[in-house]
Amino acid sequence: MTGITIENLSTGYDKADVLLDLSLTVKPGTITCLLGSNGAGKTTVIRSILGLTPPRRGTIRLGDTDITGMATHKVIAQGLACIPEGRRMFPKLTVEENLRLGAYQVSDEALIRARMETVFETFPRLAERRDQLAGTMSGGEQAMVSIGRGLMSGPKILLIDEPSLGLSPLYVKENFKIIDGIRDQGVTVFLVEQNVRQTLGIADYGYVLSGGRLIAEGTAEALKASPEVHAAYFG
Amino acid sequence: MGLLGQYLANGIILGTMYALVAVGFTLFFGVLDVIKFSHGDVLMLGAFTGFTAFLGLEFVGVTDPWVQVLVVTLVAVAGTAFIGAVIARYLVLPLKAAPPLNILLITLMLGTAIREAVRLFYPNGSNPKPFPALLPDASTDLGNFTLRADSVILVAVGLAVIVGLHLLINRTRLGLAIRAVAQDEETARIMGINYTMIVLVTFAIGSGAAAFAGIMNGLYYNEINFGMGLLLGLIGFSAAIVGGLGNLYGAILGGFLFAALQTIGAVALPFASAYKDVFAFGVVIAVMAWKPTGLIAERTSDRV
Amino acid sequence: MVVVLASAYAWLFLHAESQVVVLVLLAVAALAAVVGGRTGADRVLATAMSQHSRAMNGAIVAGLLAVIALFATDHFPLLMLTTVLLYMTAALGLNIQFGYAGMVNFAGAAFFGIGAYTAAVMTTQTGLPPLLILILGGVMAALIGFVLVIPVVRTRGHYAAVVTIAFSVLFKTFLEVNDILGGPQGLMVDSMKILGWDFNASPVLFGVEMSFYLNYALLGAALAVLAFVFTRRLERSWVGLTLDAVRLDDTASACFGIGITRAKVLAFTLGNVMVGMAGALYGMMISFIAPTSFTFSDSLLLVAIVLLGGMGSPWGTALAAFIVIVLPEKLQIIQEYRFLLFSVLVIAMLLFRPDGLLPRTVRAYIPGWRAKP
Amino acid sequence: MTRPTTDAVLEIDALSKTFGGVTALDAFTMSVRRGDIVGLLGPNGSGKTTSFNAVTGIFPPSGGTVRFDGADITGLSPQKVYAAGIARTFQRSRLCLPLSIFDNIMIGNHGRLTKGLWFNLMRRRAFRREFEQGYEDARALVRTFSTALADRLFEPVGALPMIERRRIEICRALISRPRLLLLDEPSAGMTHDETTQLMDDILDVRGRIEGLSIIIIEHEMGVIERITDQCVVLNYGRKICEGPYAHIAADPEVQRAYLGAE
Amino acid sequence: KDTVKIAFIGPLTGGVSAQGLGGRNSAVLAVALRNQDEDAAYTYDLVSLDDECKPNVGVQVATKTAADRHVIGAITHYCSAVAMGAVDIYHKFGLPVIVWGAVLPDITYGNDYAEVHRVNGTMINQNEVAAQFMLDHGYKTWAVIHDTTDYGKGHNKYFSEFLTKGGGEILGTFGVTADQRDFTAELTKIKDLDPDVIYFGGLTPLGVRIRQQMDKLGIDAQFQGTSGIVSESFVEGVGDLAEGTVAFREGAPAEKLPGGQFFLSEYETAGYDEPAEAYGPFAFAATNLLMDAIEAVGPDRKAVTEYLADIENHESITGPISFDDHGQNTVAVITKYVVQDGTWTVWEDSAYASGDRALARP
Ligand SMILES: Nc1ncnc2c1ncn2[C@@H]1O[C@H](COP(=O)(O)OP(=O)(O)OP(=O)(O)O)[C@@H](O)[C@H]1O
Ligand SMILES: Nc1ncnc2c1ncn2[C@@H]1O[C@H](COP(=O)(O)OP(=O)(O)OP(=O)(O)O)[C@@H](O)[C@H]1O
Ligand SMILES: CC(C)C[C@H](N)C(=O)O
Ligand SMILES: [Mg+2]
Ligand SMILES: [Mg+2]
Repeated sequence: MTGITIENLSTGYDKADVLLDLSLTVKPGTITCLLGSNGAGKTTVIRSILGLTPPRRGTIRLGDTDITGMATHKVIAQGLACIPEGRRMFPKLTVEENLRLGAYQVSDEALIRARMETVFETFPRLAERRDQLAGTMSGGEQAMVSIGRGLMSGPKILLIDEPSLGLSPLYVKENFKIIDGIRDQGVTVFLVEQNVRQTLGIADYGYVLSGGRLIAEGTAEALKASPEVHAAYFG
Repeated sequence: MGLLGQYLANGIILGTMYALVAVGFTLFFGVLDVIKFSHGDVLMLGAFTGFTAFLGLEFVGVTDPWVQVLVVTLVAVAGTAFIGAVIARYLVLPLKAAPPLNILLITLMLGTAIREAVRLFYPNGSNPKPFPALLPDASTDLGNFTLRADSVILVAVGLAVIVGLHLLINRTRLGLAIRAVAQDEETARIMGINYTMIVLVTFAIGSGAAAFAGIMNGLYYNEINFGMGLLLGLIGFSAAIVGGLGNLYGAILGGFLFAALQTIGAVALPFASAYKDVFAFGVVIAVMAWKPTGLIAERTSDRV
Repeated sequence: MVVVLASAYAWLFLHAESQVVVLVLLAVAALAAVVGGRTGADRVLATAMSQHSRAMNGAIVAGLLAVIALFATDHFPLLMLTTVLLYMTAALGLNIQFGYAGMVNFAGAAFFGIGAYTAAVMTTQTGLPPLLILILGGVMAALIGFVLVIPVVRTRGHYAAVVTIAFSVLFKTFLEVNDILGGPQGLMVDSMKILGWDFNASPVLFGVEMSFYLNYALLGAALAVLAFVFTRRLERSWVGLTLDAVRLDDTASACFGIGITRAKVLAFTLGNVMVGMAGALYGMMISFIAPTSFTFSDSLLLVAIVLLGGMGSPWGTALAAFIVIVLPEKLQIIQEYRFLLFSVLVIAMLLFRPDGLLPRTVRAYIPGWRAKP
Repeated sequence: MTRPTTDAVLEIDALSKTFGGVTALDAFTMSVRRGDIVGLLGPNGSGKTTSFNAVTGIFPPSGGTVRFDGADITGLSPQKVYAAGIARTFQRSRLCLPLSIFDNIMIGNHGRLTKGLWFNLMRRRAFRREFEQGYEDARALVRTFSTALADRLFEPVGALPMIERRRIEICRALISRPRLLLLDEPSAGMTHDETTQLMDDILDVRGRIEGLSIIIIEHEMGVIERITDQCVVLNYGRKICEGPYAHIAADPEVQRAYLGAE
Repeated sequence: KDTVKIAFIGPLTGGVSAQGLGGRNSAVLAVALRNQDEDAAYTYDLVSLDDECKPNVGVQVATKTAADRHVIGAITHYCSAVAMGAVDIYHKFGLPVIVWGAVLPDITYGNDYAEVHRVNGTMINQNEVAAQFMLDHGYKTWAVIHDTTDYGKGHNKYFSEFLTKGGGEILGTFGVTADQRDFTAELTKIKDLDPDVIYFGGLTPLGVRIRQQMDKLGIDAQFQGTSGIVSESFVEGVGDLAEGTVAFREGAPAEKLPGGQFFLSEYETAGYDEPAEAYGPFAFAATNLLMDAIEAVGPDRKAVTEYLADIENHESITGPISFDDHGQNTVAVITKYVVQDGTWTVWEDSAYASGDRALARP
């Protein structure tokens, strides 16, 4: 089991600074969530871990491995997977091909098939539509593909960015059940969500980001009780 | 009958030639989503590389034609593939963030540069070169119909390469990665795909395919010159589009359609044969009016 | 200040003969571009241009006229300058199609040629006033363009590209094999005449015999300025907005009542008219035309101008037209190597400025307009 | 039957749509009363977006009719549907990213702009007046949603965060003062606070546009409960329930298929 | 010594650049040789310009040259369409020019410009001889393939005229584009027509391909070309199949004239990258003629023009030059060539003329 350690991370796009001297840890085998309003920089944290938005300062480690500035495919090779913000389908590929790409670094065909079956069990809708082009799926169906795809590689660490966006209430619940379940299988989860109530319901630990800085952290219980969080999210 | 057979045979080999060029275009549309205007010139470069390899073989005294064909093809395909990868690395990747149409301009200029460089720096490069006939030229005569062994071999190998490329793109992990990179670079990376490598490999494959087409062309026409890629590129491009960009079969269909149009235009139309290109391209315009996304339309993937 | 410098530069460049001078001037331009890009001077310049647009435009026209006046007796620089102005006009036409409405036209040279051929036929076969013929050149280009309207409007992207590419090849081949329009040998074009004033006769001003290209340079400048103002106003209007919307998202546009077909036909036609008019005047100036001047490669040259300048940016188009037309000519000194060097230079320019030389900025409907607080 | 028989603005009758083998809408019937806010609910892939697309003419329906203000608009082009007074937003944001906020909003105002070439090019004074009018309208509208945004109207949309883009999309749909507004998951990706804010803003605007009806697709039940007058629930392209929120929320089938019973 | 500026214009880039570069080198050679000559009154400075074989570019460079008052005369154009467009400019500016390669009759005969001269013959002369020659050898039926440029179309026109007048029969005419690669459709039809001779009006690259594909389709007709294929690269490109190809070119064969031998060996010594090609000798002759004129009357455009008007039997490596009142060289000798053992051999010297070898289907 591996965790993520971020130390003094600063980064941004072009001339804009987004993250300022951010440090956080995702303990192995836990669900750690990152909360924050729109534009706080949550997605940027995930992009930095993946090496898509290279850090300007600071270090990022997976367990003992320094992955700061490492190429994305090498980061993935460390056993990381990501369910990106906005689903990011390959629109001209079929549902099945999209899922397959989730397991791009897996070469065992039997394993791929087995995992795909598991995804199909969770989301029967995807099984019905395995040959449909992902681009023509409905918004929520695409979210299912994206979640399924993120599970295909059997990751040790999973980064999730707003997975339940556009999902119906039923599937939102389903989704949180899945996340809860994979943590129980020993996967480390770093979760970004707007659905604070349910997120804190399953998370072990959480951070609150605002304007690129951490403004609060603590166990899920503590955060639920925290006045800042309460004010901002439960209205 | 013999005559008709001959036209058919001619058309088939010409169509194969066009299809092979068209396939290269389809490959690049997939990855770059722009017209790669240098494709024809890369083809020419491949043919010249092969020709040079042939001269080298002659020089060291290898004369067995089969060995020669093999070495010439290998050297041309590998050499051109390498050059393609280098071009991708230094000219295309740095521009990935720019509007895709600017890559069109780069490839356009690159094509000119390649063409001019061969013309100027290849020994006596402004004149046509005699590409050796390395394939067996045995032939069967059936009245007016002459079928030559080399034509049959070329068609067979050409189609095999196209089908091979098709399988590569549609049935392999590499092919899946290529298609993924084409659609969404960043997400492809998140899937663990080595983006840079895939772009380079795609360019290498595309350039290699062009080189192969160049060699085929040389073997069949026994003549290559620095300008040979211009029209061939143009026709290959049109064939790819008319056929439909969705899959490689569109390229084949388009290639054969073009060959058929030109043959018909040259021999079967009531007006002078000089109008055959007017005819062929006129039909292309009509086809596009009728089927705006090509004969084999792509499955649409966009929705609202 | 900048305008004065630019005019002076243009004058020097057109004048430069020896290779050393050309190379030095090129280096200066490159340096200016790099320094401009690094220090953000180009942005400042762009904002200044849009804010004091009236004064700037005046200054630029004055600069252009000054350059023309300086060359009043030199035939060749005037010929080059006029060529640049006409190609700029044509490229501005393509820019409407391509930069605004997003319709790639790879048959620019064909429409240019239609204008030129119209001029050839009309000047020699009819007694119509040449100024009218100039306009007819544009009209003809648009009319023949209508042949393509159905496929061009129905197709998109690469599929649309192939339509114009096919037309480009078809046009040239047709002219060549068909002898009515002179076949491959081409046609003579009569000179421009306005009210008995023959453009091909050298005007005498203040006792000095001017180059007869002066006439064309002035008319070319008028046409180019007209085209420029037209493009600018188009961009800064609801029509320009409509074209942008069609280019960027036709489905969403349709949901807000924008007629996609109408917009595309409009852009295609307007663009072709501009290209055709430029072609007609060009034909009259060159006075002899043949199919080989209107090939697919020439179309690509026009597209290259639009792309190099920065799609949708009229100033970029003007600058790129200057570079693409004058540079190869200035490279004559290296003779057979000139196109090799030219293509390498263009690649280099793009690597340094991936968005084109002067990328388009956000639209300002009324130059200098500021919201009341 | 040309006169409206009820006070219904929109009447959808037995609307169907199939994609190849997939039946996305199956004889779907609903109607919207003038001034109502109707929630359109249903599991993922149940045909909600498809019904919007069929109404706005993105594609012709496979069967059924749509009437708007008594006139049959079935299968009309998107342009005609817009002209009739229906505006919409898209589930996946569809703004023109390189263009400014103002430009994007004015695209929505297309119906009210003077489109003649002569006017646009030659009558620059008149154009200027129209432009200034447009600017005032756009600014006033944007200000309802975000005062900060109202001062940045000439910045490119591409530089804005998602939430702002959603607001601009809604402004683009509202600027033409439509009679029916179709909102497809407008609050997706927003925090609870932001969502509440947005809904208040939408209610605010509705108050100012007389007779504006709204259909809203939304998976956030709190929102639905608070702002809708009526709800329609779809499943597999068919209507399974209809009525005020309290009614449908209590329906067992809706609970099973959509809400996920506790 | 004073320096005098003269210009050379030809296609230095693009499809026919091989010819242009050969011409350019030949002109450069002529100037270099003259500058070594102690007796020459002036030092010559040659400006070479590229017309890309495009009329619009041609007009551009013609203006550049003609407007430059220091340029006294020019050796101009290989491509007819370009020459047609540029002659007006030369006339307007009064610049004497000598055409070195374009063969369209109208360049000299289509106008009365005193400034325009041409050392090479027109395609009329060539085709008259060609038609007669072939008819004399007993051929009866032809198929004509020509490219659709002015060159190919012109040749088709004149050859067909002379041939039908002489009693030959043309079974079919095929226009092809200058960059076409595949001719199997046309050739298959020709095979069916079964002519004695295939006449090809066009340039080397096309000629090579057509000859190659004739063989592929098993066509055994005699192959006859025009001046456009009288080049080493044709023979090199076609290889063994070239044997027995006949073609015709204006001008005396350089290798048979004393001056011609000299030219060829000097060209060899100078070590240019590109061969002189078919029209190199004409460029060389034209350059020398221009310099002779300047030597005689001094660096003055008018004087040179007047001097050139009276040229009669002027010695050159392509034979004597005499201009008629259109500036056209009238002593347009036409040389007949046949490929023998991999070289273009003057017909009269060949094994074919002596009867040791025979053309196809005589
Ligand atoms: N590609 C980009 N270029 C420039 N600025 C960007 C880019 N992406 C994000 N930003 C800016 O960076 C800031 C943080 O963005 P980020 O996407 O990390 O926020 P977030 O917390 O994930 O928000 P959300 O809840 O909307 O997903 C925002 O102000 C955004 O405008
Ligand atoms: N172009 C298409 N081709 C094939 N199937 C399609 C197409 N468009 C939509 N569908 C299918 O139609 C069904 C209805 O889709 P729709 O987008 O209307 O769902 P929705 O109710 O909006 O769902 P969500 O809440 O997830 O957005 C889905 O199952 C979808 O996969
Ligand atoms: C065919 C052309 C390129 C050249 C030829 N010498 C002519 O006169 O036109
Ligand atoms: Mg985010
Ligand atoms: Mg939906």
